[in-house]
Amino acid sequence: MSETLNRESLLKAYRTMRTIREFEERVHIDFATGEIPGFVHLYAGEEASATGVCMHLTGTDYIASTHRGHGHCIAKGVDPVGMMAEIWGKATGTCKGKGGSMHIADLSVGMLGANGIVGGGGPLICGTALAGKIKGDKSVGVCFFGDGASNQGTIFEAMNLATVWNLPVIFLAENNGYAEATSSKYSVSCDNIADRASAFGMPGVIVDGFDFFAVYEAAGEAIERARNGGGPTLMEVKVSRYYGHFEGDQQTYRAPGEVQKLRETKDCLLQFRRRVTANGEITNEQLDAIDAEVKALIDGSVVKAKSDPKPAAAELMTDVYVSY
Amino acid sequence: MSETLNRESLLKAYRTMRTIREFEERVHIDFATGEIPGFVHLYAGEEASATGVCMHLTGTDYIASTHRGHGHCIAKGVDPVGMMAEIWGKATGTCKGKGGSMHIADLSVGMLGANGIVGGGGPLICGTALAGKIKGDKSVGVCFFGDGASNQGTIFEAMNLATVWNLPVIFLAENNGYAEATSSKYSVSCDNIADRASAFGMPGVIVDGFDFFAVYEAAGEAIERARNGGGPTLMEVKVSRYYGHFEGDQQTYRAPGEVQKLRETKDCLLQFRRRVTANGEITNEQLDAIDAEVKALIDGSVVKAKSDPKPAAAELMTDVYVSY
Amino acid sequence: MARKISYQQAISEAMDQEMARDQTVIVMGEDVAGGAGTPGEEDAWGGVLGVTKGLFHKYPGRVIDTPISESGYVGAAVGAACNGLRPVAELMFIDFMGVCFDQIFNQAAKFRYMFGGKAETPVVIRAMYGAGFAAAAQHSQCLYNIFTHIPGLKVVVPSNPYDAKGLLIQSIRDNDPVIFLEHKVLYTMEGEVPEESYAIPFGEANVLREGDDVTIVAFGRMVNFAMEAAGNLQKKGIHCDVIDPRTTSPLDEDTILESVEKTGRLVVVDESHPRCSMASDIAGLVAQKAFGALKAPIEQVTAPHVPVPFSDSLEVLYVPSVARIEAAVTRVKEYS
Amino acid sequence: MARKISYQQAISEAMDQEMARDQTVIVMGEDVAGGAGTPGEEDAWGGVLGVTKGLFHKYPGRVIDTPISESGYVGAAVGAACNGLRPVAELMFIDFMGVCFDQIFNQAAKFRYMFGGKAETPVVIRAMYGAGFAAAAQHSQCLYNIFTHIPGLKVVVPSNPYDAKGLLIQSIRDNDPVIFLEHKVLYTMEGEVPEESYAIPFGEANVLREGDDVTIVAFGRMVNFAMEAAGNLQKKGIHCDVIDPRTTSPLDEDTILESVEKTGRLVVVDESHPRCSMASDIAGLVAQKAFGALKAPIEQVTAPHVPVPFSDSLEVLYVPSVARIEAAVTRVKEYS
Ligand SMILES: Cc1ncc(C[n+]2csc(CCOP(=O)(O)OP(=O)(O)O)c2C)c(N)n1
Ligand SMILES: Cc1ncc(C[n+]2csc(CCOP(=O)(O)OP(=O)(O)O)c2C)c(N)n1
Ligand SMILES: [Mg+2]
Ligand SMILES: [Mg+2]
Repeated sequence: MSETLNRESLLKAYRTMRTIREFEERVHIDFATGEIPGFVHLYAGEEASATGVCMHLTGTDYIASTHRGHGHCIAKGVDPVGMMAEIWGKATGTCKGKGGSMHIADLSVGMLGANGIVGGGGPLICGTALAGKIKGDKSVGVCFFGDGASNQGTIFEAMNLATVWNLPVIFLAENNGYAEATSSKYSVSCDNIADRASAFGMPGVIVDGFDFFAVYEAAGEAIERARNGGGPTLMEVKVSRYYGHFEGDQQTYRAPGEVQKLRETKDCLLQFRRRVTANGEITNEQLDAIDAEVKALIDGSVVKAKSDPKPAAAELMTDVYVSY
Repeated sequence: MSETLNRESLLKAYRTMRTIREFEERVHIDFATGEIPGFVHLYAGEEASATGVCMHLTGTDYIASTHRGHGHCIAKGVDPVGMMAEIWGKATGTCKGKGGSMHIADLSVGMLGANGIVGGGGPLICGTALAGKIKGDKSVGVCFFGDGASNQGTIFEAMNLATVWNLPVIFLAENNGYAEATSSKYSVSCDNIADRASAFGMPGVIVDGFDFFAVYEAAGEAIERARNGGGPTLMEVKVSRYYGHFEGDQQTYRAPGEVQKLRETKDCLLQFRRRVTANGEITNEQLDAIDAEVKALIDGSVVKAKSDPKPAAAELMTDVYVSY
Repeated sequence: MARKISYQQAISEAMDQEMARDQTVIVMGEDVAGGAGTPGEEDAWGGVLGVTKGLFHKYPGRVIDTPISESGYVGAAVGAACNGLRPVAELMFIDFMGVCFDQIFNQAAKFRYMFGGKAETPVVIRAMYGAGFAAAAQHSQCLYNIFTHIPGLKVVVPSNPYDAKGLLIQSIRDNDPVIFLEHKVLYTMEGEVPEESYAIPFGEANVLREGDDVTIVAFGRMVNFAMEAAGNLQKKGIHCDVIDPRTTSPLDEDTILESVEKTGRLVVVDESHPRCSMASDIAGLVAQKAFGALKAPIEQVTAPHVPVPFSDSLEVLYVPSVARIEAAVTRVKEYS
Repeated sequence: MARKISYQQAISEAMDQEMARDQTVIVMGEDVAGGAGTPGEEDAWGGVLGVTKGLFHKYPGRVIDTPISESGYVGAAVGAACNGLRPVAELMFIDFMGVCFDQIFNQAAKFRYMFGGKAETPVVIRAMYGAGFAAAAQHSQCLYNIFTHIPGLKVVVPSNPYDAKGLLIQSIRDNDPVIFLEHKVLYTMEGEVPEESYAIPFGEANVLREGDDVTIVAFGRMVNFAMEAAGNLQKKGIHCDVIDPRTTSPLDEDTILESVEKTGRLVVVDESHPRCSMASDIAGLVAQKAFGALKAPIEQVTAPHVPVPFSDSLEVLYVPSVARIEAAVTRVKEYS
């Protein structure tokens, strides 16, 4: 499938994944110092999912995200510098410091918001897709949600609705094995989330979420079908998170060494690097250069976030309605 | 399958179905005079479903019902005389006239209530079943719901929960083809509601709802499995209603003659009569006698309902809490 | 302005005119057309009480039936509003808000604030409310206080056909999420309604009657009860201001406060349960901001703290009556 | 009674003691044990903040993890309560009520009335509420006013460890549905709590401090702010009654009214948004029933009509402060 990805796209994909990783690893470190307020849920480990999907999307396409939304945001084109400031609660943040990690949104790039409510995005993305359909703009919508969210009524209702209305929507289940401390083996009553697709009259696909190319290919197919009026798809990405449910989680419910092993054997960045350098398409040096650039970008975003001002008192009473 | 039903049971089944039919036909007539207040949804046509299922249930088993609940109530053993008074808004009603048609309940016989909220019963029945399981009383729960309700998040969540907790619950989808004026062909995104069973790790069964024996047999199997710890089942009963969505509905969305044809060819009471009289198990006279008794019972219930008193003013402020 | 139409027709007309005026207005809900899935029978219902009848064929593709998935389609309306449409989603009975409240109060209402002012969500959610149909506890509630509590929502409770039309037009044009509540008993109420399109601004109370003795603030159907009571009281020499705030959020505080400054006496009439209600909201407002003018206790005339009963013998006692309003007004007038 | 434990420990202990005392008490919710589906790792969490830690192994089969299906399991708790259990369902954050409100307000709350008195539904729904954790708009709301509005529900908002234990025990023993709300900022608050089991009756306010000048009624965390304000005001010669109603439904009206009869001045402190709030509820009550005693406007000190902001620079302005309470008390004291 990498045939269809030219070098530029490959470099872009790598840069996106690396940016997400660097962003999350950095938030992980800074959170530990106690300087970052609120709840933070890191996406590290799952980069290939957001990236492989969003590479297919344009500015008029929408995504709906979750509490674990940083990766989706970056992949959809939200500025990481603004995001970092947002997470630090600064006036310069994507949402002026009013939303925080769980509510980063940027409608100007089709990012409909992280969401503090598990399953909240399913209905919303049906709406953006319906609007696109009515406007005839050929846009699609992608609803990212977790294995835990797959049991929320809103997600089921949205899947049914998407088929009934024949909407261009991808239900992108990121099955990272856990919802908080609960295994998806416990909470999901069938073997795979994708097995639920037939209950909603749509195709279901299962993809290895550590493999950017697998995600890219499957998502491409589903998105193209949706764009051409072929209706919704349920796509399950099997993946894992490298950190706890939220920062502070001791992860006693995971086998010791589970993550370490994943990092060594399944890391999406390593796999990507191995593959694209193996056939000579891209050199290690090119990727290293991206690593360095990304590191500088994220370092800079933190320096800026730290020194940026917090929202001024007057901001408390603005942005409630269009009029105030 | 009628082998397993002795004559007494057959007569009981017929009496139940006939009682439901007579009750509903009578409410239909009386509603037209304007004397019955509120919204009324009739179950006529679907009698074999409630009856075939509830014949297997004991007093400690619970059912959760819907806005179209009269049939379920009668089949589960709620007194039709009290029900009629309730529908007429009288103090002698099952719920003292405080609930009305959409809220008839009698927990003493395991009837957890009709429900004005579509899909409301799914979660509730998981709860009674969980309680039974914890108490170890071998009871089961049946959630009746419609094709329209099959798209409500509560029903999906309940199905998943029932499998996760391995609950003794039957999800009994009464697919009568319509939710209000909307065809189930439009609202349900897969061919059959029962096709959704696999999405929730449970068996799915489709049954002809005009055939008492088919319902009885399939329900028996599912209920026995549930009682023995085998978990939930989704059972879809294909059926039809003889009247409008609610009394007053002009049914412009149905083909002319649709109901008349059903009455002539598919009526559950006629089919039952033909079958049990054909092999001589039961005589037409015996059934006629039941018809007459039932008619007298329902006539009497209406006479009583008409003359019974309405709730006294003081009743407004009682039954809110245990203390007042 | 001699044409008389019903409250229900006024609501229909508002949607019709806005759909004609603005391509981005769509209507969705359960059986807003009806007959979906039965070829040839589309628009069989036009809403459970026929309010949207006729729009389906007039505005192809813009009147959309939904499965019984309120979270799904109300959320979809919210999402569509974020992407350039002006959806009018019908929830049928406001009592059903319990299966989709999250999409309203955590999503639609909060987007603009959470996203730092970068979202506009021009969605309207229409629903019937109120007692009087013997529809019992799950189909008769008011609940506007719950929506009024939530920052980011606007809440509209028209009391007559004229207001229903003008306020619904404003709701559709408004760029914030609006909860538009229609009292089911008022559907048959007739009144003069201009044929042309007009919008009534939010947050502007209607003073239906003026009098120096007592201020009555009432909502929805209760406005009509208050007017009747005021008429009767007039004959007894008690003269009332009758104020219909029309929108509970935003609230026209000034009109209420000015009236109480004049009368010194206030009765609030609210069909809902009493606790944390609009009645208490208005009472609290006045007790804080017009205290100096108050000459008598503020009386709240509300339904009791019980679910809505089915039987009409109880339901009629449940709903605040003209007699109870008169008694309350008389008490505050005679207080000294 | 010298033992000091935290609010969080008091809540744990109440559940532990009631589970030991009564076999029918069960606990359910997302990760109330944690580790489900991972053999050997059960009870990995014991609730998102560890409140139910340890109960899983102590009461086998009675601490039940759930999928993320709040309608499903909250409704199941309600159903189980109808069939002889006393479930304590944890909703984690009260903000999630939007995905399961129907099961609470249309089902649990109304069964008894709709069924003519023939149902008992002894279910407890526990949830964290309130701002102060920079948890932003969807994880910081109060919302107790919404539950207080609904007939059939009881609503509990403990302000300290002692009350948390005694009120939770009462909640579990109570035969009506109870919404038990825990302020997340109070979890670490320490206080004296008896080891033995005790129940605090509902509808009995706690008068934490007495003074003749001004009545302060406050809820949850605001009780502590009110006490601090009253302490500061005392030094300035202003003496306050500080009343913690402890349950918003039922409400101890008498204690509040008696206090205002004495002081003639009232400040209500409520962390929630202002409209149709507990602040307005109490203000409305007093403006009707103790009007004759009132010497000054009733001041409501509440959060503003905006969603809860994320950044601590705004959140700290959002939450009513001790300084704002002092200012309000001073204003009503100086009013004449
Ligand atoms: C409606 C709702 N219920 C519960 C929560 C609390 N919660 C936040 S994240 C989470 C787990 C989500 O698991 P999953 O969907 O698998 O996503 P993941 O965290 O694994 O990315 C839970 C239970 C919530 N935010 N909203
Ligand atoms: C949550 C909710 N949404 C909508 C309604 C209005 N409503 C009542 S019955 C009904 C149709 C139900 O259809 P179905 O489940 O097929 O049952 P049937 O009427 O065919 O027996 C609708 C939409 C409701 N009562 N509750
Ligand atoms: Mg997960
Ligand atoms: Mg149906």
